[in-house]
Amino acid sequence: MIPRRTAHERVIGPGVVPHGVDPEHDALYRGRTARGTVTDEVLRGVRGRPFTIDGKAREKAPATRTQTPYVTGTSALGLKYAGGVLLATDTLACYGSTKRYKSVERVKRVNDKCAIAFTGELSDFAYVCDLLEELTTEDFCEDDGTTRDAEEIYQYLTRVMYNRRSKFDPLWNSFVVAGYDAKGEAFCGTVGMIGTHYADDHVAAGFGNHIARPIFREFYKPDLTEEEAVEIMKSALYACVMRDKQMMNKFQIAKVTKEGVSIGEPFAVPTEWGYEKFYNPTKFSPGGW
Amino acid sequence: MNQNGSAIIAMVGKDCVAIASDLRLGINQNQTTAVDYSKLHKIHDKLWLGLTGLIADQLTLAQKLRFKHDMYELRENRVMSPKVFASVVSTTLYEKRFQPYYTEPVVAGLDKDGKPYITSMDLIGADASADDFVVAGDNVESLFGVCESFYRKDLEPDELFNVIGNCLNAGVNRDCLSGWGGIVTLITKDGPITRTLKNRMD
Amino acid sequence: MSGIGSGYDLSTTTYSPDGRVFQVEYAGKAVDAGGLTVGVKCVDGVVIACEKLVPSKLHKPGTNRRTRAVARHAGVGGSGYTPDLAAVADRARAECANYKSFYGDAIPGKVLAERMAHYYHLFTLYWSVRPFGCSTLLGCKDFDGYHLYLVEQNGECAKMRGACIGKGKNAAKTEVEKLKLNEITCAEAVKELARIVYATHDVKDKEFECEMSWVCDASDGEFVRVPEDIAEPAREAARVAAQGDAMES
Amino acid sequence: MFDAREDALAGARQHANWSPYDNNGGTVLAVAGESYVICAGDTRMSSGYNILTRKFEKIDKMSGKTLMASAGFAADAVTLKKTLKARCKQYEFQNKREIGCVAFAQMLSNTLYYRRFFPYYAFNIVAGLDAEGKGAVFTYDAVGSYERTNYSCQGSGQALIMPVLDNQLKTVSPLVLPAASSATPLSEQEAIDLIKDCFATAAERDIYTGDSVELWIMNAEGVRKEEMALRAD
Amino acid sequence: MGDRGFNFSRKLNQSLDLGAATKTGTTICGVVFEAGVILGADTRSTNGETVADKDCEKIHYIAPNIYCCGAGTAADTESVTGLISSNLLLHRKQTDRPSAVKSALTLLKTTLFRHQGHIGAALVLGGVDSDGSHLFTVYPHGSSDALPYAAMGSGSLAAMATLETGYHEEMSLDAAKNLVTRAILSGVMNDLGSGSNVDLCVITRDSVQYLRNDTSNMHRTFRISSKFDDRQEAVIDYSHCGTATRVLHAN
Amino acid sequence: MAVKYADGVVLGADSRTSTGTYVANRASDKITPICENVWMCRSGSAADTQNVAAYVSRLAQEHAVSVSSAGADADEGIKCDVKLVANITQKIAYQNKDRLQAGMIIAGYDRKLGPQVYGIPLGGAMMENPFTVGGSGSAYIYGWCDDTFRENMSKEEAQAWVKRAISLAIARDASSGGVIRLVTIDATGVSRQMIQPIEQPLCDEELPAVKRS
Repeated sequence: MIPRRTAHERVIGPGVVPHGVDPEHDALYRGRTARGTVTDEVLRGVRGRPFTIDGKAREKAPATRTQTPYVTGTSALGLKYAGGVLLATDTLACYGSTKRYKSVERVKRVNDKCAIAFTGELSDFAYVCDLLEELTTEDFCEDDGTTRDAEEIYQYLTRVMYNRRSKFDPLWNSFVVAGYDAKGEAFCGTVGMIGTHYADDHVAAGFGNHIARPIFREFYKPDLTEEEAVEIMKSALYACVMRDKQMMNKFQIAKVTKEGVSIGEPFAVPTEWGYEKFYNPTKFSPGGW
Repeated sequence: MNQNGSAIIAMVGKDCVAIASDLRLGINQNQTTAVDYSKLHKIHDKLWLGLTGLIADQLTLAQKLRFKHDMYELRENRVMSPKVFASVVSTTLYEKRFQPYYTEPVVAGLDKDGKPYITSMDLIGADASADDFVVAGDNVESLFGVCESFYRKDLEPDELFNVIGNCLNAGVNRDCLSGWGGIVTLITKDGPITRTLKNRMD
Repeated sequence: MSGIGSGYDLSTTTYSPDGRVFQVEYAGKAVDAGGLTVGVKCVDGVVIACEKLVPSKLHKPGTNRRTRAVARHAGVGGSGYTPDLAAVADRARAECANYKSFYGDAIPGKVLAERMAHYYHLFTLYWSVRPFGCSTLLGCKDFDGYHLYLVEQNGECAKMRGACIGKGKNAAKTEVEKLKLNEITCAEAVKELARIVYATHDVKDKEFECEMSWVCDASDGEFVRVPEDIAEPAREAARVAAQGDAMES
Repeated sequence: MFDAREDALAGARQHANWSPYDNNGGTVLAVAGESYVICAGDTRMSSGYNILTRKFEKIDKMSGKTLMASAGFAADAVTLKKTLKARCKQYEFQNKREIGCVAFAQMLSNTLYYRRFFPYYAFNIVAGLDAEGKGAVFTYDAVGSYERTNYSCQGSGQALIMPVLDNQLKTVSPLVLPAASSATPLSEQEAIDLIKDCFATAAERDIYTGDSVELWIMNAEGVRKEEMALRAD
Repeated sequence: MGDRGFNFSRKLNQSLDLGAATKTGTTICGVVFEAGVILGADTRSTNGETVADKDCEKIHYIAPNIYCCGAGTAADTESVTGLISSNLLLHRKQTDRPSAVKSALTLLKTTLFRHQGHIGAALVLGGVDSDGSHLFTVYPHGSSDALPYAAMGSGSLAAMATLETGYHEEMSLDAAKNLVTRAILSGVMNDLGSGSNVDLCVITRDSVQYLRNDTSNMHRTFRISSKFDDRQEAVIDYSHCGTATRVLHAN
Repeated sequence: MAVKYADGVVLGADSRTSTGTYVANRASDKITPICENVWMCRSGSAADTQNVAAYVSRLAQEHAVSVSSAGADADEGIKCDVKLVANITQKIAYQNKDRLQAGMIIAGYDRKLGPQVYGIPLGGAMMENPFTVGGSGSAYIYGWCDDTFRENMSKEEAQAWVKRAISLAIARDASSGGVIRLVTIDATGVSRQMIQPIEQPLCDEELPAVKRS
């Protein structure tokens, strides 16, 4: 089966632009059927060269890395509160529109001061995790009493993402970076697929930018307690799972505080399906819906 | 709206309205063929129509609208109020929804109580009436910018003329498709006054 | 060109008539001139201690490390020419990262030791390079427990229960041999190694620091410095004991 | 048969639906006076119809006498500024003094042109005080063509603001002979008010400009910052 | 094509390219509450990236008991709602009874379906009739959904986030008005295509309240004082600065 | 999907309508009445299927009224032959195949032929089957359906079977979701059911649904 490509917004990253919502975006991709392009991609693979791990040949060869995403995760959310930063994702990785892996931890603890969450291609995320792992091991070996803080990790990721887009070989991800900066203040930022990045009191990568940000903007205030922040996060997740088809009702909230990073157990948010108008929506409009 | 080059502004003052147009007529984008081409059309003493966009469509539409207005006048023995006229313009445009006239009109006038009315439309007749100013042409951003900055409420006729003149001149100066002078018609309860403005000729 | 050995020690590419590569042996002298490094493998881990000579009172304590982590689970301590030691440690780090990225798991001690030895050996083969003037002790935890390896400046590599390199290594070796290495725990070994370092210290070299690192169960299998609350009492006891010995003698 | 190079030559490398560029919107503006220069920019960062953040600063101090403001693709703009800051430091080490705004202006042009065929999608303005302490504004296109002017505006609100500035500030070109002052005739406070008004105008009509405007005012005393709220919708 | 004779290619392109038409990047929504239906809309209309109208009306009259919010191509929403409104008026005159919401819905969707999406109108239709309160969304291609709460337009995702988290069945009038206002403001504040004010329309069995600019958001954050404002000497007087306006001749 | 059982048919559908990744309607009704005893399951373009359904409904009812000699009894509702409705639908689908994106299932009960299920996939073919599945989620459950289907199930068995099948599709297909709607038609009439996520069978690696207070 050839997987259908998911829609993408260039900056916010993978899995975000519903067709028919943004005419400008639709116009941009008009006439390019996802299937057609993917097929080309696959055919190219068929008439490719024998498998090689020779570095130099690899450099010269046409890119075989992520040119189109296959296994993808959708929204990732970040929210600051008085005692730290929250990160939230669901645990689903989709293969096209197939819900393929349902227990994927999409948050990674980088070190005591920083955790990241991702949207987009799972394999690229694994690669970025490797990079960060090397970075933190370096930190460990240096043994000089300091570790890289969240803002440094964030800046590092902006360079990784920007440089890869400059090579026309982007990592198909967006990240939310949460933690503490050098001044010991809570930090929350996001890095997009082509290197666009910003830090704010609350951020969202992927589809959450359309759904969760409005909720954050309405309810955020500088001194949220942890309980309030979790409540806001849960209502944002609720709105997301109701309206994003690539999301499932199984979430993890990670928390970065002065004490370190803790990644919570999966949970489901309560949902509502019992509205009277849902029971028989077409009762008074037979022949019209 | 950038075939022949055009810039039109209409503004509301105190018991008066003004409508201004540039004077350039170009073809093939950059070739200037006339520098005294007003895009304003008088419907009657208190009602003016400005048309931007493709000249051919402008002329066709102006004729059609004048015809409609004159028939109305003959039938009803009264002239159209700006509002009625605007809705005629709108429906005339929408009639050709899928093969539109390539022109965006501006209507300005005083109704029978002397109340100012201005509106602009897109090429298929979606009107956007306003109580301050409307603009149309190939470079609406510039016109919006100057009008938004220079416009004030309740301008006397002289002030209104001064402001709309400044707006037109400043607005077309960075646009190579319009300009080469302007024409302003000030509609007051005593009748229209038309003046021509000088501007850079490049 | 007069003496029997003369002329054969200008390059690692030339053997002496009796089959020796003098340059490599001279590098060994550089190792012997450096402060002592002792390492032991205990029941629950590996401890490495260094006698870090402090050439100037102006040095900040803790600077110029002689034991270094090269990955979370592995670290080296060494004697000899310190810049060379830094270069070897860097290489070891690269080997760890490389292994991890390719095989996806932490590098086993044996592989790391062999790769380091290989690296050492490369520098004994060519005219254009100088052999490293340092030897290293490698402490490591992998899938089958804790290991101590001795990787020498000539490219030799051996798995050890206890090892000593640097100044006073023979005296230290005698002491290490007395330890019951099958029973000793890391916590005990810290005291013993501190004692050995202080005891073998040559009073002619005035200042020194006793630097100790371990990889053991207590450190969650990570190669880290021995926590100060354990290391400092051990040093203190060793210092007192050493002064006692000095007074007796 | 399927040589790697052959493939590359055949342009076999195809790309999925992504563009290396985006327009994050925003407007920047600078006005030079006789003894001051003001650099201003809104703080909205957007993509498509989304507001990404309401507090993205588009202006940066590059050296003691130089400010730089960029709108356009934010990732390019940030990268450009990072690169230039490093170059400024290098300049300082090599020349034992801070880079002046005129030299900086040339350096930015060179940096932009170096990427002629994969340009930085950033619309830049450099503002600073020149060797005589007079305000200087340099305005650029994306590939490094630049000129010194007495005022400039770039970004999504350019078309809205530029004619207003033309109308209010037009003075002699700095290139004419005999040389006349090219600085705007306004006092510092008048210029600040004018700029605020321009941004209020742009926020009314340009959907990519809004949230707030930051003004960096540089004169002999140093640099100070002012901020004013704009429409948030 | 040679350089002689007429070339129609440009004209043909124009007839297809309606890029210049005013689109309302819009937030519209509706909610069914205990006593009826509330519709809400923002008031910005855009032409590309420029605001063409800061205070336009997007809630259109269909029948005394039925109103309809429109998003998409401005002219299309106006004309299609106008058309259906007159059809229903004729129908009312013929049958002498109030229009049913489903009649409006059927007329709208068949009209839109007939044009196969070329009429770019996305609508939220609400009303109260003898069957009770109804709320529908209608898409440009002619499909529709019956819902207890609905949002459309470019700001629909932002509005829907608010509706999903805030909607309850049997809301009171005040709670429902508050929710709709919040939903529209969510679109206004988060979606660049939506802006300015909030219009509401409350339809109950007995009454209709069209609340134009129920929440106003029109203030400009700064304005240079000028002689036109207070008839005093200005800090900067726009009318005398800059290029002098030279009058060539007047009649 | 739809299935025949001993004395009737059960139609079932999820309730998710999406544009791109956005869920435009999470509680849509994809099972539409054509007349009293014949219903349609719709998949594909909502606009096309809704309007085809409306058209078919009109044609079928007009026909039913025109052939009925007894005169339509207002209380009873209009009844049609299932095959006749399916035929009309198939003709429309086939004749407009280049313009329509519509996969439909017609199912119902009539006195002539008893319970019937007709599948009309994209393109306008038509097949009578004991059960048929369609739409994006169907690919995920063909195997399960083939494996577990039995002829002559009881009404309750058939309902449970459809419920399970759709919950399995929802579990794997991102384009399916929400509630499960069931319509059961037999000689005695029609009944509708809506099954909320909280009442749906739980699938692997998913967490039980919780109701919002």
